[in-house]
Amino acid sequence: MGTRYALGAAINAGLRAAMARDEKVLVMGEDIAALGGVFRVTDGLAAEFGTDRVVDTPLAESGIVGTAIGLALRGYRPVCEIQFDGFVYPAFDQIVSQLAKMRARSQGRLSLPIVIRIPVGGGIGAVEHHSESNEAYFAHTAGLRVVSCSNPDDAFHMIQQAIASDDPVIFYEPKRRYWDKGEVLDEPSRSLHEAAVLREGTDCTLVAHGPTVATALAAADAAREDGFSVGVVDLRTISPLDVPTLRKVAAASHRVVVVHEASTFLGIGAEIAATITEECFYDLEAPVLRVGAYNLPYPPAHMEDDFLPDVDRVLEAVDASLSF
Amino acid sequence: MGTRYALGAAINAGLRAAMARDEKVLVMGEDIAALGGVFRVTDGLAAEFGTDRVVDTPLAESGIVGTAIGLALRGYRPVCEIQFDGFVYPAFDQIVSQLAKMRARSQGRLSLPIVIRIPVGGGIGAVEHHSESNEAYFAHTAGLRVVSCSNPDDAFHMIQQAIASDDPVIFYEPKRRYWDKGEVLDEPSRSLHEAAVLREGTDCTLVAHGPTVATALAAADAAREDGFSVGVVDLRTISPLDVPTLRKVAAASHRVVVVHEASTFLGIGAEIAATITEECFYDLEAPVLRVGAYNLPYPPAHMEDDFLPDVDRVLEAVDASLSF
Amino acid sequence: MAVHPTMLAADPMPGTSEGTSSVTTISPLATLLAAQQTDPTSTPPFQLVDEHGDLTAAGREVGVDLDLAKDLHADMVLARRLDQEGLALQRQGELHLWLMAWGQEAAQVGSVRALQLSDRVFPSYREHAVALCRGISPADIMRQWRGVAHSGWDPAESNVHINSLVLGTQTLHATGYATGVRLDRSDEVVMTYFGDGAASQGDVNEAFNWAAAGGLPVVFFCQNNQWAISTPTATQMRTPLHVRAAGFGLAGYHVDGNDVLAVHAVTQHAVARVRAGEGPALIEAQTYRLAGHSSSDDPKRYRTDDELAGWQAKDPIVRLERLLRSSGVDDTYFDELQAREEAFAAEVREQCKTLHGDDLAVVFDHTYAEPHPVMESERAQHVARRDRTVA
Amino acid sequence: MAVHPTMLAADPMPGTSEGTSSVTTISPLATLLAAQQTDPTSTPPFQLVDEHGDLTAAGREVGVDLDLAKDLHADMVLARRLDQEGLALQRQGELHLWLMAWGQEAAQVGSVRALQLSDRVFPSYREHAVALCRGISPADIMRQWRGVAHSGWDPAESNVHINSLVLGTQTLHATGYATGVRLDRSDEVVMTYFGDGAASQGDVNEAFNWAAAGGLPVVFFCQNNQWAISTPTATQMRTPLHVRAAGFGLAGYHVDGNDVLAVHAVTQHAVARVRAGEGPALIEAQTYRLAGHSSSDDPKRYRTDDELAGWQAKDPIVRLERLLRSSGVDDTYFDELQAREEAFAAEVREQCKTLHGDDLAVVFDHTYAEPHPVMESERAQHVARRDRTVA
Ligand SMILES: Cc1ncc(C[n+]2csc(CCOP(=O)(O)OP(=O)(O)O)c2C)c(N)n1
Ligand SMILES: Cc1ncc(C[n+]2csc(CCOP(=O)(O)OP(=O)(O)O)c2C)c(N)n1
Ligand SMILES: [Mg+2]
Ligand SMILES: [Mg+2]
Repeated sequence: MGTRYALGAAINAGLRAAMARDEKVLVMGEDIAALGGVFRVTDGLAAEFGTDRVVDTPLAESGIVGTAIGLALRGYRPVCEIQFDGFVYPAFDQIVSQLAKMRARSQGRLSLPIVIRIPVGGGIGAVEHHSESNEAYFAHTAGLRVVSCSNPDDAFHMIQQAIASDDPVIFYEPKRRYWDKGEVLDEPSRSLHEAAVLREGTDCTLVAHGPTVATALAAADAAREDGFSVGVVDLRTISPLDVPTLRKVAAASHRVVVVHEASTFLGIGAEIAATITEECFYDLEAPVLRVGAYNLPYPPAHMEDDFLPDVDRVLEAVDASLSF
Repeated sequence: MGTRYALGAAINAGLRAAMARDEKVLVMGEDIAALGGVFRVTDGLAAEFGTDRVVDTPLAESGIVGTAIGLALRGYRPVCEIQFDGFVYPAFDQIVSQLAKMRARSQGRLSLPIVIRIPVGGGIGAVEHHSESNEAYFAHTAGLRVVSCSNPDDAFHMIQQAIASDDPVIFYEPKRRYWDKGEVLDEPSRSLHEAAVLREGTDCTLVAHGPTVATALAAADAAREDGFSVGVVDLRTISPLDVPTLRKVAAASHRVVVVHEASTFLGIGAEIAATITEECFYDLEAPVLRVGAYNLPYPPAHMEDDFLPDVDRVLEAVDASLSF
Repeated sequence: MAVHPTMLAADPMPGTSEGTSSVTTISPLATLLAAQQTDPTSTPPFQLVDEHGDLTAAGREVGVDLDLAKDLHADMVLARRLDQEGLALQRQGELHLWLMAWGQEAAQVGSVRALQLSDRVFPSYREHAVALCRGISPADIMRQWRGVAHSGWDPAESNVHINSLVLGTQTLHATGYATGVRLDRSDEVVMTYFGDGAASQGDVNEAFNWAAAGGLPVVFFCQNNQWAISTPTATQMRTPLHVRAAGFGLAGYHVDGNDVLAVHAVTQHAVARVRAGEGPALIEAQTYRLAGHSSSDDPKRYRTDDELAGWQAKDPIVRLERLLRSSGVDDTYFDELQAREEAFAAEVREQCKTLHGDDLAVVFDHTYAEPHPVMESERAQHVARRDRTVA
Repeated sequence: MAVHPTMLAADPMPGTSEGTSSVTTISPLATLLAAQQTDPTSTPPFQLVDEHGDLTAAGREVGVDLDLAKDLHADMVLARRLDQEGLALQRQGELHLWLMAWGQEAAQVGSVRALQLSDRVFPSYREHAVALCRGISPADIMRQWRGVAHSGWDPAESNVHINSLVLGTQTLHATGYATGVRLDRSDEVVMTYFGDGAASQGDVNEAFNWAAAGGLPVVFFCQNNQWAISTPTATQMRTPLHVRAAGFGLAGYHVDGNDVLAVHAVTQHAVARVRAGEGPALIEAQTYRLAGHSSSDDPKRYRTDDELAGWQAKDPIVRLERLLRSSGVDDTYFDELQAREEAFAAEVREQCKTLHGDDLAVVFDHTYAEPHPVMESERAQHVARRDRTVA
């Protein structure tokens, strides 16, 4: 019953569905109308919905988020595209001081149903500032929700759920998976706020999100060949975390390894490790280990394969966990 | 041999000493010259060193950091003041994409010896945006060093060490401790990159920094009255962490509680918990627990006492740790 | 292509000495290449009533609507009284902080009164007079400064957005809101207030540019009160702000911000123009912060008594009172206003003391619109701790 | 106070229909209150050589320095060749990405050649021609686009800062550097390049304002190539950028960016003025990005063939070649240049292939100036992993 889509095309279809459903939804960002976005995620939307609702903005990220806030105060539901992960920082103040806090600052009176789409992560051989994984900044910011999709089905449904949410949502899209195809079901399998246990494991569980879910699945496959039962959880929601699911897999497999592309130091793996250890101290046979990028600025493309966590590094961590 | 200073005055004296030592050091920010800063930390510097070296800037934080980068490229050593913690975000892009990365981006050719001073944290009954604890954002950013002083002696020496460093340093000043007095020694007792074990403990160790060090010390006192030996570590350096010291106290006391004013979710406590658990898994008799602010935007002043970690909440966590 | 005539004029740079420098005379090119855009002439601030309360030439030409003048005068008097009470309440420990609008009443009252109630306002943080004119109660205005809430009022009621303390951020919100107004095909106008200091922020300039590029219905109202805390306007900018307007393609206005009738007239004019779809405007009102930056500030550290005295002589309320009296408004009016002011002051004091803060628990309820597990569990922790302490 | 004469002129808003609207005629105030700062007249771009390679009136008045013209021409020819080779190398998989300066050679060559070598340049990312003129090798220029390093050259050698890919950030660096120049009492000038799109960023406007307020020795050079990826300049701004200059108090210049002699003359003039201490300048050069935004872009999605053809007819190299030929420069010059170009092209191809990246280990060495435990331990991890893989 599902249709096959590439992940980017699934987001496109999800945006289209959300815009058709609610005329207050509009999409805004740099080069998203005529060009359809540098990744073509908004391709065709301007033709379908017009340039009042698919808006090529001036080149100013603070302006994009700041004006989206004004639009939301007026009753619109803006979906902002940030062209690349490394270009969200000029909007940081508008995101953390305004977008995240407006509801609390106004005693709950002013909701800002805004989605900020960010193509994230490396692995596409890009130049500097085009490969960053900055979810930890936003996950540390109270007032935001941060989600990350890893496959076309989630991409299609999660973007619609994010748009339907009355809270601001930072929506991460794994850019190196934009062209990966998969089945998209008509109905969402779960809410925006749940992690997905993609594979159960009894020896160890890998926890990943976005681009590293595929890495984790490949590592779990390799481990199976070596006779180990390694589970895989796709976080989907980074903030808040789906702690019940994490607790369950930790209790079941006694060992957890978190895999993400962000630097490990204060990456989301740190929070997951701290939380799981607090919640499941006696269940754990090894510390929760983290596999992330090294704690460096993202290096030149030539070096990115050595920089990003890959199957080998995940397996190394699984080994380390198993030998504790 | 030491002199008694308030913490703010100690920073003032440290700045004066650094400026006298090296004429390339200059201080810049909003209202720092004629007014001496809203906390008077730069009081008298303009009179002593002139307004070429103590510069009232236009009201633009991105401009402050961005032009400081240019000054550093020209051979200067700028010390920027951000007026309050909540006003650093407009400079976020210049800090994380430019300041933090310039050395790596230039293959090590361009160092940026810039210090960004940020009065941090709550507890002074301030209005919104004036009480934030945002060290985790910068600690997660490779290329920066992040330090936090808790007493006049450290304040005096650490600011000079930060200025002397060829790396960019985010320098946190605990604003509610500006008026706390203490002895300042002529010579620094330790480097900028070391934590201080303020008190040894065998039952549990509290790890704090900046404004919560005093809270931790008070909690340790209270615990002693109840017959527990609770140690206290002042982190001083948040990034990088002084892992050897953390390892040592964890191994010695088997229980660790981290105390900070930032929200716990992805606060520095998460990293400390994850690291200590990795490093000292078999030494720990309880998970590393975290006492931070709740995961909310900083609330109105009226509520801040309930929001901030206090001695009771620290003791509650110590109890929880001891009863694991 | 021919050389454009204006290229032939060797205009000196603003802020530099007049006349041609050695650089501009050394070659035949120099004449052709004198900076083609030099400072568009700054205009003096528009006035209808001068510092002595006399009508200017323009004022005489236009005439005075005495009913309007009395209304604006009353607004200003009450706003000033709110400031006096606010400062006193702060000194008594009833408010944590108070930011005085003292001296800026004309700029605020004159501008907001030129709007329709359906026009949304995005204030900065010093716009108490604006808030009063929009019917916001003193309690709601003081709530934030008493430290019991981050904001005081419901924008749905007053059509005034909550205060923005991160300088300049509200100008982008206003611009986005104006985009929505246009999408709705409405003729509402959006007004946003900001200071001379905030004008240095990237956000404010992004907003100018964005609004101009989009031809959006927004009025940027700058109260140039000569200072940003201790920093004079000269540190912030080279040219007066109204000159910057044209650079972005905004209609620019310069007005004596202590002349409430002039502010009202200029704003009404600008707003009508914006409402008619002719694109955004920027109004620079020259005024002065007669008190310190806030109740915590010590202005003696950075400004002279002479400067203060000079501006005290231009007090917007005194000036208008003189005009009213010379226009025949008699003591009855002033006596009645005095009584109203005293009653208002009592009300302010009383309302302040009724402001009690909520428990932290509400912040857990207010942070997210939809259920959030961290909010639920930490709220429960908080409530348990609180109840334990209380017990 | 009297009404200032300029207030009496009812200038229409830029971008709106001419003439007085109903709004501006309804009251006697309207005449007084017409927007006091409307658009300062935009000047046509300064030209010395027209699109056909003929001297303009100004060109005839000034005359042509033929040696200079030949030098600039040669610079442009080599820069264009670098682009052609760069794009070909990208198509062959030797470069990850290439950003073409095609069509913008005159803007870049003309401006950088007007500087002294001691003047620091802060480029954006498309300034290959600038880099070549500063003696930066093709290898160093291509290094970043081959993906082997984040930057190509040592600013200490070329006095050109590394590329800034986060749009507009470099304008603040230039402004800060210029502050240092002034503190050093040096007469150096700082030049920074940015695009029409980047002009919408807060940072760029903060830099304009900061430099103007401080009277700093910096020249802001905008290559308005009409597009920011797929977004036309009209989306970015209402008024041409050179008009914005005056709003901030910068000396503003408008030049035909495809006329290398005009760019050179204008820049030389502006730089001399800045060097003399008369404050910062902004130059807007009208040019065109003849290729796509980058080797990954598909400009057919957003621009017409007609537009492209129109600008191809204004090609800066063709134009100058015509002038040179009509000024008597003969085939010898062009033949020699052709040979030089071929040799250069071969050199480019060769240099590209010699560019080998370092191992990730170096990034651990480069991130911090001083010892850092995380760098040490992770570096060791990396080296162990690498050696394990290699073994
Ligand atoms: C982004 C930001 N930086 C710094 C501050 C601290 N601050 C509060 S008010 C102020 C001065 C503002 O001056 P101006 O914009 O002229 O407004 P005024 O206070 O004069 O009304 C400063 C620096 C702030 N609130 N926000
Ligand atoms: C802050 C930021 N936002 C977005 C981008 C992505 N981006 C790269 S180039 C570009 C267009 C730039 O246009 P312009 O400034 O006119 O320079 P041009 O490419 O035309 O030389 C965009 C949007 C970026 N590099 N930095
Ligand atoms: Mg001001
Ligand atoms: Mg461009």
